[in-house]
Amino acid sequence: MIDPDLLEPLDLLELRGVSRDFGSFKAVDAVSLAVRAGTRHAVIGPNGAGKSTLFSLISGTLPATAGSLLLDGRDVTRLPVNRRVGLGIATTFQHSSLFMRETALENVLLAVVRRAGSGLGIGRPLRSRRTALARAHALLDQVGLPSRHDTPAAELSHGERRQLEVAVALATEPRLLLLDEPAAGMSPVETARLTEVVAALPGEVTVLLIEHDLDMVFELANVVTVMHLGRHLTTGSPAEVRASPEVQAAYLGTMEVTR
Amino acid sequence: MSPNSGTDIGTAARAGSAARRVPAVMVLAGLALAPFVLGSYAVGTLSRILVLALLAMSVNLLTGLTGLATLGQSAYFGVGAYTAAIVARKLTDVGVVQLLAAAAVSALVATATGWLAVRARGVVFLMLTLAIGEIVYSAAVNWKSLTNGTDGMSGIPPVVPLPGMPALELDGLVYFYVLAVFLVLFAMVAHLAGTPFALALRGIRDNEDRMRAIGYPTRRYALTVYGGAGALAGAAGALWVSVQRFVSPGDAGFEIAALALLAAVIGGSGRIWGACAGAALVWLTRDYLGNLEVVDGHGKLLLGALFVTAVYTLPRGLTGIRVPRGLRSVAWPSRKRTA
Amino acid sequence: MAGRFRRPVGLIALTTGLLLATAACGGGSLKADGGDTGEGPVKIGLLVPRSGIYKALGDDMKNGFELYAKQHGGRLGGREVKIVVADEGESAESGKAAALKLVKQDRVLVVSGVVSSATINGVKDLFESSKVPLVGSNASPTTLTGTHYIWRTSYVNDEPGKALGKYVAAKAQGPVFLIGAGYQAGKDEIEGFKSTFLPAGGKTAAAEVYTPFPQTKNFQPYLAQIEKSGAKAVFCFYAGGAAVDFVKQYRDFGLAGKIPLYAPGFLTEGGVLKGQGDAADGIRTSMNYSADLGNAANKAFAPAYRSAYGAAPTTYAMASYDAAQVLDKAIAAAGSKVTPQSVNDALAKVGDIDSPRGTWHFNSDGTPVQPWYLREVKQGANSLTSELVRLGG
Amino acid sequence: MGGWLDSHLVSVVDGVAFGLLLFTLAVGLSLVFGLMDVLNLAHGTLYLAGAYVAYALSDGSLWALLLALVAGVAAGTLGGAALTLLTQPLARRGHLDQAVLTLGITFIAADLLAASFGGEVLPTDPPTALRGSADLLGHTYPIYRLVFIGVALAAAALVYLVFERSSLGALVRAAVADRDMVRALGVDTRKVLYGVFAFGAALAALGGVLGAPILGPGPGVDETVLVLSLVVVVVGGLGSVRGALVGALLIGQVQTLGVALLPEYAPFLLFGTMLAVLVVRPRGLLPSAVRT
Repeated sequence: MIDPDLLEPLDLLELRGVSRDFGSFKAVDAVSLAVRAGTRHAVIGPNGAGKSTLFSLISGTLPATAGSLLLDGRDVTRLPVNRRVGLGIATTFQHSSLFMRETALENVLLAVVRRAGSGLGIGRPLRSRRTALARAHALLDQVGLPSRHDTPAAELSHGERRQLEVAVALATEPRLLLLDEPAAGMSPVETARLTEVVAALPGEVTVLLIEHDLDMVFELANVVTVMHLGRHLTTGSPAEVRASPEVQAAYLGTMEVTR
Repeated sequence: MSPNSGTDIGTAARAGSAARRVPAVMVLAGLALAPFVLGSYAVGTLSRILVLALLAMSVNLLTGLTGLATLGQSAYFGVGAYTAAIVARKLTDVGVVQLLAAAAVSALVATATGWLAVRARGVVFLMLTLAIGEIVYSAAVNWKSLTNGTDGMSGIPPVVPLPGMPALELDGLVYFYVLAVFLVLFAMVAHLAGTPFALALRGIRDNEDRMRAIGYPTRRYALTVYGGAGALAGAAGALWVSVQRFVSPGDAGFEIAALALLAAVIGGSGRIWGACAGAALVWLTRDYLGNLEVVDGHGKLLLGALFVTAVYTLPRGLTGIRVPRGLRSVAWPSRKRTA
Repeated sequence: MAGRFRRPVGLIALTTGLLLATAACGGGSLKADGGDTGEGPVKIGLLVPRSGIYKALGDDMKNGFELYAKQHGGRLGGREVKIVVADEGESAESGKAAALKLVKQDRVLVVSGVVSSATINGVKDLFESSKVPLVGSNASPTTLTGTHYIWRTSYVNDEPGKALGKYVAAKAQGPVFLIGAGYQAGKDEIEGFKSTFLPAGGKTAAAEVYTPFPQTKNFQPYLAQIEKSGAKAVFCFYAGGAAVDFVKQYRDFGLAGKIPLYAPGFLTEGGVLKGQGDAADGIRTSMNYSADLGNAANKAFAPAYRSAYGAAPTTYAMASYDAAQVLDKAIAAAGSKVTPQSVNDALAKVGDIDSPRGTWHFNSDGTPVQPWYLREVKQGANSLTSELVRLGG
Repeated sequence: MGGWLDSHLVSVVDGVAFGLLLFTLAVGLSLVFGLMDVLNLAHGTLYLAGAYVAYALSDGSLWALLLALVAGVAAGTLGGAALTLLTQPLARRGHLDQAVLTLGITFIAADLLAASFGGEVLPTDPPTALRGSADLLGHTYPIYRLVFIGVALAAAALVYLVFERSSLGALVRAAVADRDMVRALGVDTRKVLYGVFAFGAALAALGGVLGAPILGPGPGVDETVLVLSLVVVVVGGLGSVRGALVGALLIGQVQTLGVALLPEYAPFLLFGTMLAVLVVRPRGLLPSAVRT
């Protein structure tokens, strides 16, 4: 792996003292964090560390109560979800939220078409929109669903739905892909396949993921952030994080690290 | 590569399409030959069913495709019918002009009133459309200078389909005019069903929040389809006037709206022809079976029995009787449990 | 039809073109109907509501027509008749569908019945263009003129009001409040009333009020308005369920006995009167019939009707009975060639009808020239007071 | 102001009577929808059945009215139970299928009732003791309607107390808000559902028995009642007892005071009001607390 710092020393996303309170409870407490372009950046931490809330703040489904978020140096703190999608932030959700009655292909097409143009799409039928179709087919192949293009999402397995979610997210041509516990509830085989899919993503897509499955984290990530009780504990390479006594104490100490 | 990941979405289905087209061709041929075989009443009934099938299709655009159950489509049907009647009496007997005028006015009224309706979903949407329907009905009753009140407007000249063609007096000839317009509008709806627009509407039906999250302005989509469905209902209203040569407030009333919604639902939202088949079933039951001597006015009993039976025996509507797999991509999907 | 064509526009344009090309060649429904009637029974269509809010009227009309046929051995004009009943329903749309079935499918010789004005307007062109006579026995809007195949044995909608105008102008000791159901028949009745009431020196208490029909069930706000207006009498037009509601509430809110109520006879006609009970006592109405008329024809009709159906005959039953009588004469006069056209021609020459309402004949518009009576409700029955006027000429 | 009130007093009082009648109808419809997501279009038929029961049993005595109340409530409960059984197999299929089913049942019932009771509107006279009119600050007002207001107020208060103040009511409200949560507490939610459906149906039939002298049974009355209750339910807010009460009283006033003040707009008042309310508050005046 090439050190991304050498090629592109830019921060794609920067969090400056971002907080989110629920009443007196600080779910995210003044987190500052930089995500470099092109990295595979994982956020880990025990339950209740504030990882999911942090994701919501980044995607825009929850507003931050303090601090600011910058995408490419531009302040996006006050932008709504759909504007952030337009700027290149895509999310896959912990609770699958696909269009269940539509086929896998149609799920991806919805995002592809929206990305391609801003009209209502009344003119040409889908079947003659060859570029969009080709792209949707290619995305499904890319995430490892080559034989499920015409299967309704409701009939896909849990793991396949997560793969489809990744395809839908990729269809919006994101620069930053947020993966919220992609391996939750998946079998080891499914997890391995999804890991491959994410690992094979092109370098221009920056990946930020929350994951409990540390095998997956340490296989995928080249930067790891540890959160604890809503606060940013440390950020570093997987090796550094594993070696950090602070982290050991707060989190890893209670778990068996297998690598 | 996947077996069907070519550039055309229909690759897999293309092989089967010849076989699938056989029933369509047979139905078309039957419709085309009907006036040569059937008597005047049967053909007139067929004309009316084609018109009401268009109305049911318009309901299905909202209800089946977008998931917005409506009890207000008779309002735009009525607006179209009155527009066509007024054009026919005051301006021209050319059918195409009546159709375009009716569709335009109905689209306009639908967009103006739909602005209120598309803010809501579910039962509230249903009730808003009901309110719009009732208000249009009351307007038809009370705006006497325009509509002639409850007496309705008669004395509408026979329709001339295109300039230069003869006026159509006979039921069989009117039927051909209706069939021609029906097929054109059917083709337009079939085309629409394959566009990204229709896919987006299905997305709204299934998961509107998610649609917003991928960046779709969903209310604009809902309003657009509402206006379009209004135009379709208006065009059906214009045809209704060509067939009936009469229009009264009842044409904009609750009974028509309810029957059209029921036709669309028992037809099943899966295919465009489902609404047409549903309309045929509903109106044949009411007007033909209901007037058989043994039935003697118990048409409503028959309709009720039809609805109850349909709900239990055809969970996916008429179109679910034989669900063709494969080409679901472009046609509307059958109603399915989302688990 | 499949939900999807590969090249829908092309395919359909082609089919459509073919259709239009063949349309000129003629066929089953592509020629005008002959309408000949052969030997055997003649078919007569009875277009009456068999369901919905007008069902009670439809029952009366069906009973009246069938009673006449039964009294004459199932024969009209010497020919055996087969009565084909079709359901008018509640709307012009369902009424027209049923009329189309009678005329075009059953190929009946003639149609009778029709309750609602909207329906008769809707089917007007059908009967005129197919040249099948319609002998209507109820609906009769004022605008229905200049027709050649439409006859009515009832009245014209403004006549009951016209009959009463002069009488009320003389009787009322002050301004009169006018109120009616907000559909065309209601407006016709009130206009008819004004056309004789105002010239006779009558004064109105306020602008006339039309209540939404059929949704008005609670008349309290209107009754309050009447009370406030200082009217000395009320002229109203209601029929069916609305008549029951209006009359009962008129009593319950204390207007009965204080402000006399006048109305076209539909207000207290038939089953409606039973529903009103003693609330209807004292209401004075105008009608072309009263079950207690003493003429010979009614002495034969009313008891027979009562014993057959267990209720006093209404004007609806009587007009329908007369429609059968008119057809009896016309079919007989049509002779050996009984066609819709020959029956229609005979209808024009049918002359005086010896009816339970008294003798009447058709005028040039095809409506009756007949006597109108004043009735008053006493002990739950309409009782004849006097003959008011002869109208229709 | 005094003059205004004097001239419209009867309209206001009558609006209360009408509104309370609507409440007995709407509250069941609202709860059944909120709880079970069942759009019960046969609700008007339950009123009609109750009103026919009152007509058939009435003989002028108070005992007959009491008997009619018992019989009507029994018929309504049975009807509600039957409707629950019929709609349950469709529970997962969405509102439309239930709407088609219950509307089909309405058509069948309307046809059978018309066949047995005829096509006339059959106004039922109140018991002799409650006939006649009373003086209401110088205006004549039917005694029966005054009594009706009293009885309906008592019924409304009872319903309100049960649903808003008792632990049973808390359970039902919790089930409206989150059925799974209540199920997780070990409650058999099906019993709650059946109970509420039967209760709502019984209340509608009760409304029919008591309302027969005001809004008599006849063809088309089921449809009128259904549409009015639906309007009340969406104006008040789905699934809430308080909403149904507020909506019913508002619509009652619109139908009486509103018509008295603006007679020329009478045909548009009902639905105009509904449109106006929903434009300002799309979820109704007082929607049930939790519902996404």
